[in-house]
Amino acid sequence: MRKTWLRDYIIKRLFYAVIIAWGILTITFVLVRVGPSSPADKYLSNLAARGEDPAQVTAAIEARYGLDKPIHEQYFNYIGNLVRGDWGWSFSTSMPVIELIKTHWIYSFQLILFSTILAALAGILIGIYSAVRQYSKTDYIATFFSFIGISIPNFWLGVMLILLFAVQLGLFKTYYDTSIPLFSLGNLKQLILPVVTLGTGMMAGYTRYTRSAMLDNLRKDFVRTARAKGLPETTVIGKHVFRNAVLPLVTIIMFDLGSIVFGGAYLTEIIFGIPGLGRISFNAIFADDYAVVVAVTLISAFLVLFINLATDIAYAYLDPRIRYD
Amino acid sequence: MKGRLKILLLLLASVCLLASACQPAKEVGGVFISGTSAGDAETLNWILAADSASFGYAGHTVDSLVTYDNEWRVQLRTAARDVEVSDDGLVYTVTIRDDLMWSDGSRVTAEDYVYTLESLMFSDWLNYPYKSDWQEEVGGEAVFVTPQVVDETTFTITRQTVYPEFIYTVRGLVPYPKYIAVKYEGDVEAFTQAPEFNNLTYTGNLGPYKFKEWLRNDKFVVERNPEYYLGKDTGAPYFGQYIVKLFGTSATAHAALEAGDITYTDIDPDKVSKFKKMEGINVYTVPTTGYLFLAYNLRDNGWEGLKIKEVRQALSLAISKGLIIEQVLYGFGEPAFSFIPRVSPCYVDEGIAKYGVEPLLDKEEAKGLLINAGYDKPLTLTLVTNAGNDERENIGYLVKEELGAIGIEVELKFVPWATLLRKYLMNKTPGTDEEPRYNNGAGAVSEEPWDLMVMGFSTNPLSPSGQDVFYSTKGGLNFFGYSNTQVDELFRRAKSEEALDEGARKELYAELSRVISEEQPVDFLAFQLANAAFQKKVKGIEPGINMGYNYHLWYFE
Amino acid sequence: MGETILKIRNLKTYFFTRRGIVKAVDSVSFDLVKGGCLCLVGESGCGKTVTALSILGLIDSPPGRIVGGEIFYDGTDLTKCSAERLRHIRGREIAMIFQDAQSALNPVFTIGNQIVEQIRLHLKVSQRGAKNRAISLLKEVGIPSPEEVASYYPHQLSGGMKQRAMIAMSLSCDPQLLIADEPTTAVDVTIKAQIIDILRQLKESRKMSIIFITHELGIVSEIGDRIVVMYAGRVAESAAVSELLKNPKHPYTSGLIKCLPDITKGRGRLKSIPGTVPSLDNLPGGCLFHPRCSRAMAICRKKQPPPVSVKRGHTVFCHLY
Amino acid sequence: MILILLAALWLLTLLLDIFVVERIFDPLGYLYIALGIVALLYVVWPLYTGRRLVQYYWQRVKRNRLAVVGLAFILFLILLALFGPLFTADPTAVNFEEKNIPPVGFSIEESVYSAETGQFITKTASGTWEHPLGTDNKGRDLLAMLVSGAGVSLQVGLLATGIAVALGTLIGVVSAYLGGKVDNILMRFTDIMMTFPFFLLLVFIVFIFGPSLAFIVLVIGLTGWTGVARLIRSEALSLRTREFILAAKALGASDGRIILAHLVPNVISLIVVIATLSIPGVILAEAALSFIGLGDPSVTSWGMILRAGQQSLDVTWWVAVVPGVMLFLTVLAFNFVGDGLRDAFDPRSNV
Repeated sequence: MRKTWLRDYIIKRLFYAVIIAWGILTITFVLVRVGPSSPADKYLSNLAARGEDPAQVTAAIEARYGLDKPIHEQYFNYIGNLVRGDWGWSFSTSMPVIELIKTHWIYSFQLILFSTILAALAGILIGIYSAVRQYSKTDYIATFFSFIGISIPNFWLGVMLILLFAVQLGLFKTYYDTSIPLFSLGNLKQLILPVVTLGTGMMAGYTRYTRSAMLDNLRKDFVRTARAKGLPETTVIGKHVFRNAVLPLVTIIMFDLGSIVFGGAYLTEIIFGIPGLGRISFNAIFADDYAVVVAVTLISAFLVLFINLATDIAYAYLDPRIRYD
Repeated sequence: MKGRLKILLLLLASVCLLASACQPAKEVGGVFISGTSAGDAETLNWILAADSASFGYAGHTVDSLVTYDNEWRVQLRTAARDVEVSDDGLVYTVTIRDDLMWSDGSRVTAEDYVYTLESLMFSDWLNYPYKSDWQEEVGGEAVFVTPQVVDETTFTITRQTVYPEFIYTVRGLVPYPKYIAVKYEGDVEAFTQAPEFNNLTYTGNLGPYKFKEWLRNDKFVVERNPEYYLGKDTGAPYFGQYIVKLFGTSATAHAALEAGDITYTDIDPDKVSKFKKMEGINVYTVPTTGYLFLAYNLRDNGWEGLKIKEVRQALSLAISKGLIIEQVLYGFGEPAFSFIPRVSPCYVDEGIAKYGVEPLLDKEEAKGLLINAGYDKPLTLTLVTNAGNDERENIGYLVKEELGAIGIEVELKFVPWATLLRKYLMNKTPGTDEEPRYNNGAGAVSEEPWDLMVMGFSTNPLSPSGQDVFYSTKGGLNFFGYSNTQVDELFRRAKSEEALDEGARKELYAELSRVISEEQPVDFLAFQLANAAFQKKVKGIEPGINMGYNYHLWYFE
Repeated sequence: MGETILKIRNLKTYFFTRRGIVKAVDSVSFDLVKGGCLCLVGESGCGKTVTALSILGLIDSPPGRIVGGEIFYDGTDLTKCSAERLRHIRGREIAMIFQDAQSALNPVFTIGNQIVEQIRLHLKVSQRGAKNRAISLLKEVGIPSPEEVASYYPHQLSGGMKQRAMIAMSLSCDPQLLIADEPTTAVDVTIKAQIIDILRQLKESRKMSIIFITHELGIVSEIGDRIVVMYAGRVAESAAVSELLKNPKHPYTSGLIKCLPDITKGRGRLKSIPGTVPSLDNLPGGCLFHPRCSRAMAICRKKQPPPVSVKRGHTVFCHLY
Repeated sequence: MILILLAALWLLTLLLDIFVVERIFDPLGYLYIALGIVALLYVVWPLYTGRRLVQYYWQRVKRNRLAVVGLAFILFLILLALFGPLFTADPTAVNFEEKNIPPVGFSIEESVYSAETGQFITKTASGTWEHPLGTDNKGRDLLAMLVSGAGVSLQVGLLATGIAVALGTLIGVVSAYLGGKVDNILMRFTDIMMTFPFFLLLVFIVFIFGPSLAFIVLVIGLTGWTGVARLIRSEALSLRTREFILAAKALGASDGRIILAHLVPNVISLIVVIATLSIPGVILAEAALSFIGLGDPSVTSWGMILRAGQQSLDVTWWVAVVPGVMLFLTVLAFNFVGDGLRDAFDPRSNV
């Protein structure tokens, strides 16, 4: 069917995206600027050792960070540069922010990718099964474990996994080893614990949502029709019911990608020492390296925006009834 | 048949013996991984760096003029001869080696050094953080010293005032390549982002290692530099690669060492016994320049009693340094009585008032002193330190106990580092709108009131006079507001011509530490000992305060 | 009279719920001759639909289950035969049209898809062939520009169109027996008439047997030839349409007929049967209708009425006869 | 019943705050009072008026065994937080003589190296009933720390959720009721808030402005309302056209009155469910902050203990395990209860 309205919709959303981006930029900038801390703070002990006068050093550092200029000037330079696609220079790591992100995104990505895929696969399958077998023993077990899954604090889970499998049993390293090539079994192996850490919660969530979505649709009339057509049960469930249940699922999975992942992946990276965007931004925050903080915030925000948009578009194709204007 | 085999084996054995008899085989190769849970460096463009990690990273690829062994004996590096100081102590003549090369094959000349000083460090555009190292006060204003090229391999640095310890600054000098730097001269942004400097592509044969890779917040990798000027005869360095690996927590670093994933890391005091017991791991306990002290707030928003020397002495009398060392540092510390460590060439023992160890550890006497000073009623003091630093927090708890025993209630406050700096260290004169600094003069007070503060800094054993930032009236880091004319005077003299003579200088420092240890501006608690744990296979290590000085000669057996 | 295609013998379909057993269908029996059209009539909730679903074995269990009786289709007892066999009969030989096409069609597939799916499931046809067949079916049920409609989603069609599509789908494998479960309740009067026409034509053209389920006697005469009146899960009376409409025996039946608005009599006020259908989980003893029955006797309270054959092919379950 | 419990929860923790933590007159105290008034207006009073309905819901909730168990645990937790401190040691009392004691029933071998003699003294530490859950590397009693942590978590959970829910409800109801431009603007704003990476923002703000419990609570509350607003809005939209609202309008009630007196009370059941279900997230957020070292140093929270535990995982494993278990159970309990409530209020949902 024709979806010309969809194009207008996308344009509208992109327009919003710009506004939102500006909002985020400004908020982040203000936060950085009103904050009392100075990039020179962390040098104090070093200065003391050298018997330096902190006032001079602080001045020098802040001058290089451009903090000596008036605040509005800083703000406009900063916006201007971003508009020109210049993400700025990261002082705490001495490389262009964009380069920094280019080198580190993959570490976050692989983690998120594997976790999401595995969580989605397992969660959906279990969910379907326990929905079809509602009130059966398996259903109760699945439900209970999904409860545990969503309730277990993932950072604690990570620590426990390290304690058990790395410290006690010594099956894994206690840290992520970047000298292992990305595309190798070794890397897959060392991703196991992080992926479990990040994936458990998501999987549990997906299980619950799939189950409920399936249950909602299993009771619908068209299921009876499908059966009356003589379709085998697998087709009835797998095609007719699931195809309808997928709609809410898409939203939830996408939403997870946007939000939960950025909390969870963040902690997971810190716990396992994975040099992904989470760890980078974490260190950047503590180093007052606002260029990086802003970039990461923006990226994740845009990711969320993009994902929402993608969801809406996917929806428009998955559910012929939907229509935005 | 069997017999032949025996003989063969015998032969082999003897060969081996012979081999081992003549000097140990140092074949090149292997990867040395040094694990740390400290933060990452900020830049390889070290001239812009203010943090020590950055100098550490760059230091693998470029040598300074000289370095020191564990007994502070000068070890020549890029310098051909030790820096010569004219008798009047004003002219420093530096002679560099003639076999130093930049990566493009061009010679490293005196010109490069002078350029580095004049056009980079001294320039207004670059914002070199440590300018003041190269400044002297003439007629009330800070002016730069004057470097001068003499010939290809010689240059001089001329001062107008005498400062004996200036030589240590000179000896630490590291050059920037003029032929590259000129491209960026005057443009700080371009200079900051210059690829040559940020990837250390210019270092030629100046360091034992060449830059390979730096994965931020994860690892810094350098590989063997076959041209290394010190390696011509020895074949040094012997490691194929040297990697600095960063860990989130020291616990993970420890685990990595235990698993054999890394070659070296520093061990937390409480874990030392565990590692000492391990096969295949050597733990060297070495002195450091780091010292912990308990600062007394002598400013107007601290307990007024602290302004009285006897009261300070009383407190120091009551706090056992032995206890702190044993409980907090697990025995890995030495009691401190001034900012000059035992390992410093300037250290003198006699005449120092050793508060906090027998016999100057006496709670009764402490009480007596307090009463004499007129403080007999119970009082409460606030002790503050930065949260998340276990050592300092623990010391806080112990101080609370110790002072409790002499009837002083201590309230502990642990605050984040930034908060500590802003609200407790920095101070300004009330009512004025001056910029808060660490020392805004006598009238200034910190935003939040405090009485005691546990702090840790490190001192420079070669030029202790640098510590005047803390203890002289105008010292830029004198946040606790200590002021004593005698101390100021001693610091001044330690920096003046009368200190040109080693002996005289040492005597001045002896005097200084006597006064300080008796004055107790702060309660010096302990100098920390570090525990460096290596895999046993690493050879050639000389444990000591500067154990890394010959690390290019270390090798795997 | 041709041979019977469907023979139901005291079918019992119960639902086992938390509150107790619900006898949705209780010992129902009737026959359907090939090419005939049998109407199941009764107020809503009297077990018509459940009977239909029982035939196709679509009672969702738990809680429902066929506890007794036989359903002979072409001699095979559907209650006994394997789920697999039953699956092949569904849609292929016995097709069903559901009450509310709106919800009975899967909202996320196009009409075409849903028809093609069924065709390809049961017949060896190419995608292409199936498509054409679907389109011709849509044309057959009187849908204008079927090619387009085939690519439409249910929500894009009007109620009547949906119902036609529904019918087209059920016909797709030209079944022997078509069960139409109140196909006309969800649509308005004009459409209703059209749909009845379509069904009647199909019946003629395809020699198809139909079970037509409805709660309004009105349309029965237009399509049915036999009629079975159900009340609270039981058969009350069964006879040929003309016969039954002429002289209903069961008080309930006559009640229903009285309820019919008689156009000839101008505007007379609508009559209705006093009382309501008893809820299936606590049925009265004896004759289920006696609480509402104007001519109820003592016996009605005690004893279930046996089938009484008042005339050839006219059976009534009532103590009056 | 449930609602009464929530109110009781508030009151009890308030008491805890005043008498045990003695922090009534810091920001947290004021937050309590403010939320308390709101709770009285919209929780306790409706409860009182609608006793019979509550009874009915309570019957339904009781059917869900997990919910009851969860409820029991939460009660236990509150009592623990309230009266635990009276029986346990001072969680900040350091005793280096008794560091690294394992929980009862466990014992670890520790060999201590003395720098002077260069000798190892091997000693085995085993759990004592003096420290049922053992001690950390400062010799602090883990049980005591756990108890005070319970208090912190409950406070944060209730207060932050309270703020978020109150704010979300207001925004949701207002934008639903007024509709049009207001609705549009509010919802766009919600969008912006939603696109922010919540945790990153949290870390960022807390780092910049320094971690104090009250501040953390505020930040979580002020950033966490978006989801609530959305849900409440959609609910309120369906209410907007109901008769009683129209009647109220007809009687010339002001918008404010209609919103506060008619709309809000009618979404209360939804609010309660949302509140219960968002408490775990809030508790976890605070714990996570403390875990990465941005917790309020002046209070002992579970996240902080966990952090300490992680630092010395190889020796004092229990320090990492115990608080995590508590955290986990708490979250689980709230999820159970929330789920039970949801089913009770809305039989249709199967999540």
